[in-house]
Amino acid sequence: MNVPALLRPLRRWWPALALVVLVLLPYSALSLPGLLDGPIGSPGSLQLLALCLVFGALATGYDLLLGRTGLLSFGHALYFAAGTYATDLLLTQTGLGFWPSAALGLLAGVVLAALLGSVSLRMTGIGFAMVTLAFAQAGSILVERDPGGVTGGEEGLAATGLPGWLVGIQHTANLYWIALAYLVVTLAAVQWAVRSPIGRVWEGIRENERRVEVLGLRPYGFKLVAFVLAGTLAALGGVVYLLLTGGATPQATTSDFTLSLLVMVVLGGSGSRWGPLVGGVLYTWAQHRLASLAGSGTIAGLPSVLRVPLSQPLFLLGVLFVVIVYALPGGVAGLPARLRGRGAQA
Amino acid sequence: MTTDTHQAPPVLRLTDVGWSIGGAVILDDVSLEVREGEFLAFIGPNGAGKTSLFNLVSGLNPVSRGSIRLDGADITRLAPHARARRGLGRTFQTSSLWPAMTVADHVRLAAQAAQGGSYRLWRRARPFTAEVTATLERTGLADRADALAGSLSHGEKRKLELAVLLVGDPRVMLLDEPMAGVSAEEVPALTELIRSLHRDEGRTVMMVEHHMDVLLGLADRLAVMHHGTLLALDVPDTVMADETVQFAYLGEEL
Amino acid sequence: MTSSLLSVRGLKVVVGGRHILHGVDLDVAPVGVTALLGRNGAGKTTTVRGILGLVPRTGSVIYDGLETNGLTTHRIVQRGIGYVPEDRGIFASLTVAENLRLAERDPDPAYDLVHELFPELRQRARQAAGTLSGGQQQMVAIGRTLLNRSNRLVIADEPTKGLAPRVVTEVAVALERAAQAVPILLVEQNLALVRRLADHCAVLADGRTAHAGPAAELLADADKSRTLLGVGRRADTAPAPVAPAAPATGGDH
Amino acid sequence: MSTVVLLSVTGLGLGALYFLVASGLSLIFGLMDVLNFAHGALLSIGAYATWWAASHSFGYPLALLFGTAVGTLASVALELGLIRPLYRRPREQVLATVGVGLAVPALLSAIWGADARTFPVPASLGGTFTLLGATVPVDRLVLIGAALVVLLALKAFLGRTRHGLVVRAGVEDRAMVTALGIDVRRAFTLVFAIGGAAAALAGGLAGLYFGSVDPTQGSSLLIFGFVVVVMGGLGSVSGAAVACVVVGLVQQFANYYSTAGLGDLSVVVLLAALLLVRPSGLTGRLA
Amino acid sequence: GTAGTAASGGNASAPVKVGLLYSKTGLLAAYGAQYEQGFQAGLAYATHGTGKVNGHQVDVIEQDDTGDPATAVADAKDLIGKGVKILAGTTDSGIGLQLAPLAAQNQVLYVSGPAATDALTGINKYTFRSGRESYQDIAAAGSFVGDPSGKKILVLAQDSAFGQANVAAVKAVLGAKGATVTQVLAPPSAQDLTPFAQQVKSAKADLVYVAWAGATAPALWTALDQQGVLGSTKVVTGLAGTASYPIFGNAGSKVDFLAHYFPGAGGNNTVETAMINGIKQAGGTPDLFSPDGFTAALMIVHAIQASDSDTGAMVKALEGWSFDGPKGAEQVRASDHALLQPMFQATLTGSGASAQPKLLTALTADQVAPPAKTIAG
Ligand SMILES: Nc1ncnc2c1ncn2[C@@H]1O[C@H](COP(=O)(O)OP(=O)(O)OP(=O)(O)O)[C@@H](O)[C@H]1O
Ligand SMILES: Nc1ncnc2c1ncn2[C@@H]1O[C@H](COP(=O)(O)OP(=O)(O)OP(=O)(O)O)[C@@H](O)[C@H]1O
Ligand SMILES: CC(C)C[C@H](N)C(=O)O
Ligand SMILES: [Mg+2]
Ligand SMILES: [Mg+2]
Repeated sequence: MNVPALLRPLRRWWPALALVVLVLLPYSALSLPGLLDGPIGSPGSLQLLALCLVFGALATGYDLLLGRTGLLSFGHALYFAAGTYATDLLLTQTGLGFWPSAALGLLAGVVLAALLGSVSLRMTGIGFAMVTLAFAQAGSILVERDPGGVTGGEEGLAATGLPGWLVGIQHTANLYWIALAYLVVTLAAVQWAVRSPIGRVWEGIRENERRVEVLGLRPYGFKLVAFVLAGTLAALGGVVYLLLTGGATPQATTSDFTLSLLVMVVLGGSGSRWGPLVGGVLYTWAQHRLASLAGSGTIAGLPSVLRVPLSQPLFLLGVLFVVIVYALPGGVAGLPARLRGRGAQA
Repeated sequence: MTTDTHQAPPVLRLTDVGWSIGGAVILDDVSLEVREGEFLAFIGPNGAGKTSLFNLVSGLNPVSRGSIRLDGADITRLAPHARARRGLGRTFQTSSLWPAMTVADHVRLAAQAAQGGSYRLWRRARPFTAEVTATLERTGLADRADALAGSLSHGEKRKLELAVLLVGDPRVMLLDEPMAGVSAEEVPALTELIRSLHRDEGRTVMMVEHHMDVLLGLADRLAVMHHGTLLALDVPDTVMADETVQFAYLGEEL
Repeated sequence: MTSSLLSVRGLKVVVGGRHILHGVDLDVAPVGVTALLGRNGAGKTTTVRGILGLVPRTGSVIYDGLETNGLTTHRIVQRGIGYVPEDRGIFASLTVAENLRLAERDPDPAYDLVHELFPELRQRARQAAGTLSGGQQQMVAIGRTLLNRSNRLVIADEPTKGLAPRVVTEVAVALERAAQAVPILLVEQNLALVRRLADHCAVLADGRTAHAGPAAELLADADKSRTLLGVGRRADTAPAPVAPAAPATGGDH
Repeated sequence: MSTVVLLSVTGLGLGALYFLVASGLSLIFGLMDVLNFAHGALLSIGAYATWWAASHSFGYPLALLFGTAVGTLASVALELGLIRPLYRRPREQVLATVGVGLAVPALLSAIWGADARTFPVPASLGGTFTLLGATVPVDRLVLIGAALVVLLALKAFLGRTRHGLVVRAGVEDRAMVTALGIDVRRAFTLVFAIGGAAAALAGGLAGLYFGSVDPTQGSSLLIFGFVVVVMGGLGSVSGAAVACVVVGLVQQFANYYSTAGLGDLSVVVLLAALLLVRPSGLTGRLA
Repeated sequence: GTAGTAASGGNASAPVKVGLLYSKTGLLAAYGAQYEQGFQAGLAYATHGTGKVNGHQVDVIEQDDTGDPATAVADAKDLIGKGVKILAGTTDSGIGLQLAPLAAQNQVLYVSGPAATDALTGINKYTFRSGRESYQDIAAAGSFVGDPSGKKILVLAQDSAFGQANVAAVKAVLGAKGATVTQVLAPPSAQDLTPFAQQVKSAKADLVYVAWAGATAPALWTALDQQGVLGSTKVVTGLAGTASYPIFGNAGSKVDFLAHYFPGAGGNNTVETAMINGIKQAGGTPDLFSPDGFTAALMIVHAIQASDSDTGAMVKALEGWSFDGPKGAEQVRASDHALLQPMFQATLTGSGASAQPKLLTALTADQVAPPAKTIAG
């Protein structure tokens, strides 16, 4: 038997295989020096991995709007934050248990997305982007203003009343699995939706909305479904994020947050199945690990012309983007196709 | 000339329709009736308002004055998608397609739109294999099924416009210069296709075209537009004999 | 054809991994009209775009004694080329006047000529070109090339598409007149127009030059036109008219 | 009465600041369709260069000139190095500017620290004058004057030269512009340079306005820049100017007369309301 | 190793790991640096330069929180996962409030840094603080009015949790003593502050307390000065770091300052001298938050002396501990872990780049003690 024949089933089954590997990761004591600080199964590494998965999923959900339906929303953070803050508020203020709070928090995100989506979608193009931005800004200002002292303003709101199996370092693996489950749900939902009849309409809307209308389909309704679905996934992500970080912080409400989702999506490859996931994971990893790289001994030993800029993680992140943008058109997800293409040409 | 069309009830009735934009009157007092199964051709100088009229009928531009009725129902203020659902379909003079979608996917989307169920989030999208094959065969695009619309040549895009319209199976078709840019070799086949839509399938067709030779063999009646008004509307022979039409539209023969 | 103004040899174009042109040879004589014919998708537009450097190409394109392969489009065009693109290439958000102004290269642009041919364009100078009717847009596209008297080659890709018969006739007259001073490479599906204007022609099929020679010869040869152009059954009897007149005034010119 | 005068003049001053920020953005966005997230970075570069020169006893006018020049150069470098090679990939262009927008403030804070640096405001501009009983800061007048000059200069550039036309056409169909024999790249670089100059000038004047420079100043002003550009109608410089005046005044009055200082919220509400009523912005130019 | 020597079962000579989280980069990087330099100096001082406590080497693992709570939480989990039993730091209240529950969940000792929020006091059994809290700022500000009864006091702040906390604290401290407290709150993102200066002016208060953080501070002081607030009313604000002295411009001499700390405020007591020398020797600059780091190190060393791994014992040792810090006599209040410490009144002399703080009065820890709370949970 030759190698390609052996690899063929792999091509079909690798997502399942990858999932199995991901599920088992907390049991691994493998060290990936440089990539992770400490063995994979250690709480610090699992926390980072979980964050990567959550952002991979968030980017995937966001791409439902950007890459699949062609809707540039600058306000996605709002629905994410709605999930986080609503759940957190219910937990801290009402004494409802975790599950009811999470369910209601998710519902809050869905309702908000449906409400604001139905208004914003009356606009198209940059107008839509700006109206979503305006709503999200209003939400952000509201959280920062801390009305009635409930949101904690810029200090955020630490979650209380979480069940025991979700807190404490020894339970980090549980959080990781929740993050993984959230990712699987998101990927499945997005994939399912994209291949359903509605996904085909979204594609048409992305390419030429007017033309879809002339076919007898009202774009508004289809866009609203995309918006609410993406908003729901974001709110769910907000709940998971709340568990991971143990609290809600106003950073998650800002336009910078949405912008980072945008960057993740384009970085990984918009409109592709795995691209946003890859972009989200890569971005999150870089954001956290570059801080350690920037503070590492190797950089401290450099002459100041190099040391001063390199000790800034954001500088590294910015430069990394620019480099990836250049080297990889169509995002990281386009890389295999490019390599294949080059091979075919050679 | 098919005579029975004159007895059929009007499918489409325009009453004193007008359209103005930015102070300019583009269409003024256009009134006409299109009967079931009729082939009504529109001619007229460039800028006469033919495309604008199609835009009003299909709902892409708001009507400023007058009313439009389809099957007796007032559709003057209906959105384009609602009109399409009532069986009104059109093509565009400047091809309006989905550039990053394949030719086959164009047909699939149009078929899905026509057959409903687009909101079924829980189902796999149907492949519509039979419809795709048949439609592409019919429009001469069979070998381009997997090409992206954006990469098609001009003439291929014109055919795809028609394919998207056909698979939606509209009762009333508005064709805006479907022949422009189609190669001389393929004009006869395309003419035949349009003829069969009308004659064999009994659809009502309104068509704008500057290819007079094509039109003369197809049209039951000719409408002549000029400066936003309906200059003449009659059987082709009468219209072609008209001096004004001669002067305004046809000019001297090449 | 030894002294051609434009000489294309072995032009190959690959777009997105797809081979579109496999080796096109084409000569444009320093006078008269050369027609480029072929069915939809044959590669006519791609050839034109290749000549202008609008698509990556290999092979040789010698214009006015200079190898232009490797030059950027604006450098090639600055050597005196007027271009009517297939999709009209007008700038929708700019006004008609701005569209024309953009095309000015001569210090003394020939607005009189353009406005004489298309009086519409004068009246609509301040209208956004995107709101023009299809035919009016085509007028802008043609008008742009007539503006520069210094042009030494005009490349027109289906210029009469979408024009009313009367205007087609006028454009034909204008092209005929222009061709006395400037050679024209004309892509056209309207064979009556080709017959009237073209001196030479080349026929493309599947990205290759399938035929080249005097235009009259090809159009007169029924067999050849049938195989190459798919038409011509009636070529020797009654040519398909461009703008069929009313029965009363029908007849050959 | 004097309060209204004060609020009006300072509101106009604020509007002028916004316009200075937005002008370059509007130019580049309107003409080139590039949502330039690096605009804030260019602003900061201009601000720091002006600050640096002013603290090295250049004198404010000269320092401002220096800052503008440095910002212009940075902008040209950005265009040549990053934007131009990506013209076929507009999304990536935006992403590249996001990268620059992240990297530059980080770089500035690596060199000069994250804290605000006090800006040496010349005594002649630090004072006040009395207008109808209101004590109006002199620097507001400087900003208003500068904004007017920039507005007129941009209008002249767009109206009198062909470059604006070339760039607008180039955004619609770049290839077609080259097929008219026009070197569209040069025009794009020029427009970017002008946008950068406007940003840097805004940065230098913002330093004067705030009395300090800090690495995030540019980015935090940027969001207002986007808002007024959209409100004004994309790419319409005069529209942006009108929007700036409206936003500046509304913000100022809302901050004074609403107990909770609702100026920031009022801008957001204004934006949403305007867009929902008039989707194409004040001047009606759609993207 | 030799088993069973220490009561807690730890290895007698095993190093004790201390996780130090602070902003190396990001908005609060300058404060982070002050804190870190203070911490290192404090560790050297408390261990007499050995870096050892009871034979245990103290290993300080530094992490950059970049000013982002999510990063800080990930870092903290990483540190705890690696066996760190003591966490210290962070300048940002938002981060501190996320770290405190984490410490309780995992039973590690957490000594928060300069984060000023009162909410950290008494938040849980494992959390202590090494800096001052907002309440102490307010109490110090209140000391400027003499008898507050019947006075009109206005708080000018940003409409944020920090600003609102200040308003609430002023109401609690001075309102209780009979003062009428009003507020002017500006949106944190406001660019032009003239309207707020104008509002303050027209309120004609007896005392204006300004609680302002962030980059718009210079604009605020210019506006207050230009609109004539500074000339007509007594204005008090907190004195921030050295870098902020010039921001008052010409207004500096017209303002009264309460100070958490500036070099020399402690009256050059021995601990302060040790701190200043230690920081300078290491190439640093003593500043506003140096004592927070220094004190944190003192507290941690004290805790390790009690146990190298039993957090309960560490907590016990710290509760009620009195010690001499760089600011003077300080005490960890047993009931709620508030750090009772002196505060200062100061003025700025000179203007612009040459401005220098001068000590007016030192307020004792008791004078500015926050009201006692009980520890939650
Ligand atoms: N927004 C507008 N402002 C001004 N005039 C407009 C606007 N939109 C369309 N027009 C004018 O309306 C007229 C009608 O245009 P229309 O496209 O309907 O013509 P047409 O008959 O289809 O011509 P063609 O045969 O060239 O396609 C044209 O003269 C056009 O310039
Ligand atoms: N960007 C592209 N990517 C892939 N294929 C392309 C691209 N552009 C053109 N083609 C293909 O190349 C072939 C030749 O196209 P071209 O536009 O040159 O034809 P043409 O002879 O001008 O046809 P028409 O008469 O329809 O205008 C067509 O099959 C077209 O689909
Ligand atoms: C640096 C300080 C202004 C931070 C402040 N102590 C806080 O609680 O966040
Ligand atoms: Mg038309
Ligand atoms: Mg073509």
